[in-house]
Amino acid sequence: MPNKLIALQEAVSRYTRDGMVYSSGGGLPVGSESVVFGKEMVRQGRKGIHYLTHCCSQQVNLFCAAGVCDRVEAAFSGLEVYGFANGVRRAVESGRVLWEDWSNLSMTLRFLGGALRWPFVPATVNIGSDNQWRSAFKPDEYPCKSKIPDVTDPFTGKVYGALPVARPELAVIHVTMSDVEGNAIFLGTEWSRFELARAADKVILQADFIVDTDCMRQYPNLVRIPDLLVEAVIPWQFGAWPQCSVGVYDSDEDHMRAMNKMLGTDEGTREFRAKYIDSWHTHEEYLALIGKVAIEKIMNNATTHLMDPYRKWVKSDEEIKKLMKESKFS
Amino acid sequence: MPNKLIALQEAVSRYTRDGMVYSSGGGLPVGSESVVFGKEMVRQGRKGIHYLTHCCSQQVNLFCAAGVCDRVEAAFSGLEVYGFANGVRRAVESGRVLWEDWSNLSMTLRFLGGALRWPFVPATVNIGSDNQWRSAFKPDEYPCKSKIPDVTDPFTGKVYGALPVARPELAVIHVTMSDVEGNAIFLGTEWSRFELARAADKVILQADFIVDTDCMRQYPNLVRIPDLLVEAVIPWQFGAWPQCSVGVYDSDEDHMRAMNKMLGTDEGTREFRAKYIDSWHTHEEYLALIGKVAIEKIMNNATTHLMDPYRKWVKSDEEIKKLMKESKFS
Amino acid sequence: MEFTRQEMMAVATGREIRDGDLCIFGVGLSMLAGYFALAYHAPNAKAMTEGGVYGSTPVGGLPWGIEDNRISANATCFTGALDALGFLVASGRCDLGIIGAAQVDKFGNVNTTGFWEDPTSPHFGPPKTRLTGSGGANDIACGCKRVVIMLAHEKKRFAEKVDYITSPGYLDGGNAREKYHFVGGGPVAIVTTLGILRPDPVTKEMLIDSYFPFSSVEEMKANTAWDLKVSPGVKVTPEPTAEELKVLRAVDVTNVLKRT
Amino acid sequence: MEFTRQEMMAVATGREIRDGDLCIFGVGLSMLAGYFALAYHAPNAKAMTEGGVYGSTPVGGLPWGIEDNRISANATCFTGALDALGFLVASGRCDLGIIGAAQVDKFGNVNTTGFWEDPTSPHFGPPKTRLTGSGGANDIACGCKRVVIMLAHEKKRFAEKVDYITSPGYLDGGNAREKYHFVGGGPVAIVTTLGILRPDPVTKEMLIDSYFPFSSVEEMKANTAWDLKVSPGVKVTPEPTAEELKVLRAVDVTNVLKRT
Repeated sequence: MPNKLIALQEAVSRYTRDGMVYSSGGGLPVGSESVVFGKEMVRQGRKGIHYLTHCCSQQVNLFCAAGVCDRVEAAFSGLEVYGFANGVRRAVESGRVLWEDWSNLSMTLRFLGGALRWPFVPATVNIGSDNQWRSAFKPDEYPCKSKIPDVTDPFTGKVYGALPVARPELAVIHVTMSDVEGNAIFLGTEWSRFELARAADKVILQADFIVDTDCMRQYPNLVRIPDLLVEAVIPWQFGAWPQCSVGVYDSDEDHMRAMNKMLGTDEGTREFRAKYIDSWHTHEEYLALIGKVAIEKIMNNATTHLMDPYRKWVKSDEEIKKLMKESKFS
Repeated sequence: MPNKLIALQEAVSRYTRDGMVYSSGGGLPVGSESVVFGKEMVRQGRKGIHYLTHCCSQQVNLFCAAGVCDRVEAAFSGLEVYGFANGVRRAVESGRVLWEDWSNLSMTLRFLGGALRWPFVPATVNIGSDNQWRSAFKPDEYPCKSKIPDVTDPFTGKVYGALPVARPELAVIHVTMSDVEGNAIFLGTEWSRFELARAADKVILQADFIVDTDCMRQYPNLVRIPDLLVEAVIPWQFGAWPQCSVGVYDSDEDHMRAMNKMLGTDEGTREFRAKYIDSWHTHEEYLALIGKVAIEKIMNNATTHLMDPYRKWVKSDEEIKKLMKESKFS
Repeated sequence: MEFTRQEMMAVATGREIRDGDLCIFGVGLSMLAGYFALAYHAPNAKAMTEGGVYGSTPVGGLPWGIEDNRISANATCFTGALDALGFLVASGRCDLGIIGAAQVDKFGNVNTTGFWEDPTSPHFGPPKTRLTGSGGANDIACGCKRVVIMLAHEKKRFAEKVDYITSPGYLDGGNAREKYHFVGGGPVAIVTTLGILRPDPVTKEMLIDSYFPFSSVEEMKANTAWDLKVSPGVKVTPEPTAEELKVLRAVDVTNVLKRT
Repeated sequence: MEFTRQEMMAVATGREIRDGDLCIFGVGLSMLAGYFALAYHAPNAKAMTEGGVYGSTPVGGLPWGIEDNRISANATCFTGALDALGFLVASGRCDLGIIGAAQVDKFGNVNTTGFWEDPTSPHFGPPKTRLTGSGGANDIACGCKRVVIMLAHEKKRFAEKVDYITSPGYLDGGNAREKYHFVGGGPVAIVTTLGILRPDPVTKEMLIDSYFPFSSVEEMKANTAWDLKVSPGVKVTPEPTAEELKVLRAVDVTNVLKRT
């Protein structure tokens, strides 16, 4: 069975392109998200991305601020208790990014329908509100009849809505653990990662830990993404930083705020890019950037016991380096 | 939080009634299934059950043979490598039971749609075949237009099918482990137990093991049925016998065949009932019925390592007896 | 008894929760209100988040998000959004949802999406101010048996018509929800910084049901852009008891209420 | 080289699997054929079951069911039917499905539901003989890119029209599948106890593509109720090689093929 470990830079250059329909998972504002992958996309200068995401995240915030995406479809544009997402706000209010609004359930259902290759998904939510009647992609159609068109229940004759399915070309999904083949385990909410992994044409994982496949054979019911769905696996501890990874690290309060503040202006965004994207290449440099103090702080959280059963299968940095050399991509 | 442990007999008398829309989980022919619950329903003389099940199982086979159900909706009427289900065959061929045919995916989707309280579920399968055109419940409607009626995709104008959703009044679900509140863990395929637990109005669990809630707090991602969905929990080791429970016991080859053979005639069914249903009351007597040799044989299987991480939380028979006394039902 | 306006709001919201309810909370004040109720008068109520986090209580402070480590440390079950918002909320199983609002109208429709220069324009251009969008609020507003809305009582937030209906209340009033076959019942209360509004049983227009001890019918009307009507049985909201405040403050370990 | 008819059938079916295919097998002979292929010429093919059992191989003998302990002992992932039959099969992701049949017609439509006294009657009464129904076969027939059908070559099983279309082949032939927008391509082969049928590229009528070394075109035609046509390039099916048989017999640890 193939070893699919891949370097971050290689994964971005091989699997992303300008103008693609892209999605990230969890797509959570504070929790699981493939943030470091997004940074590498910025570094490699991707443009014109059509972003399908469950919620805003610091990746979405960054893409909006840095001009990586011009269309977003999502349920939520904030950072929860960390406030409004400044990069998103600027881009949407200026009209630079068209933001199409859905709800958290309708995004999940759209991924579900995409995964099943359904023609549409019945909607009992989002109808009867401006989520149905207003479309940023069709701004002159009001009330909009084509975003969530009517569909008649053939059993009762009642009218409901029909959601369009979502099928991203690529989904980059943050997971707690993966083996080298791409069997992956989440800790914490799945959010819509299970559905997204099946909706996307291609899936890349960004894993905090690489574990031995023996871990999957001991806990097959925990493996929510089987290898057959996965193109490549990027080993990258703290890849969701400054967001959190349940069982491993908490969100980095200071950096969540600092990053969002920087993304509030073009100048700040340039500063962010220089300091937090262009300044490092290796994982060691990335860790140095987060800083020892911050790492200690975010590792000191109340969920770390959730990771305990799996630690014996976790590959060390040295083992990962060796495995990278044996990969199909090397 | 309430302790919901309940005795088998009490669960059947309290939660089942003649003529109800009933479902069981897994609903697998050889794997997970709430077989012992079904036996107690036979003992208590339930009649007129409308059975929604994913597949046939020895419970369905027994219900058909013993005249417990008169309508079944299912995807499969056999026992896989154990052959045709004789009780089902007799009942369906004689017209005593009306058997409405679906497929494994469409039954799952019907539970999914029931769980979401959708009006219908889009069908890209089952259409264009006699699963759509023939209905045992509407035998004179041909080609049947109301079993899986047409629905038009509002985005493309193409015609697909619409599956009716399934919402059983009661689902009795076999699980490997549950705590006293009804947080449950499966080992092995979920089949459609995840969706079924949400589609049913009420859910009762039949658990091979009762474990401490600490087990759930260590493995929350394994808990696929949270307590809030569950009415009551029946502690009953080997409750799926003669079918298998992954991680615990294998199917009982001799008894699978013997049971099916007996259900092939009315006389045999009476014999089965006398010997395997009316002859015991306690769990100890039930174990004696299976027999030491058979228990040893079915416990000797290649999956028992899957249960190892959880053994330290498993409650002993004595602990369960004590917990039963503290239950809300006692 | 000394208490802040935010504390009054949290306690008043918490009182909407009945023992045994299955509840879904957002982050921030609504979560505080919810966990206060569970700790105080509704020990058999159950809380869940939009991400399918069950059986947990916040550990180490008010969570930064509905999915973060602080709400995940002692969970008994993690599933996902399809389960929580689909199987439990959109299905009508969830008894009570608490949602925030940036703007609300007289039929309890909620806007959390944005403000526009001309919200009545048929052209849907970029917003003057972009807010957060629905998150799960639209799903909660459609599906939950009862919905409670929390927001600051200010004139610009209490509009005759909201700029954008993110989460449906009673739409145009009366039976307007029936057209969409929503399984949920709609908003039972708007808890503001000044008092509580509840829908007229027939017209579904939101009426002043009670005002906080430090406020008045007049103050509420003065801070509302429509002609806010008063329920016949209008009364003062009972102030938080010493016991309520004690429990609320214990739940608020990171002192969010003191800071806001 | 000595081999049984069942072994010929299993090897011929196994040869339909290409390296790298994602495959779904039923229990029994189709699973043996499948795991033979994975062990022999398709090491990078992946097998899954309808219940979402991934990464496993049978342990201790041929499984009693697609979900039993023998197929669950060394799995890397367990999900469920929605994932396997929905996300992977109905979606069109799965490359190859192998299904059994009790009866097949000239357009590769499959009956596994039952036999009726008068299958053409508009009244749908109880069957004379009840079979197993679809299981996941209908889903596989609609969704998989390629479908292989296995059944015994007997006249009553090779009917002009099947009593009941459980799993659609090419329906009335030609482009009839297009009406239903099936993502799957339909049956690429019917592997019988006598030989292999494949569809005409245009009419989709199943033609004799090859006959087993111990059989003949004549025997196949004699055991078929319709006027079975012969492909222009008809040939004898290569018999199992010594290596193929060795691997097949190693996979068949419980000697199912010797017993059937």
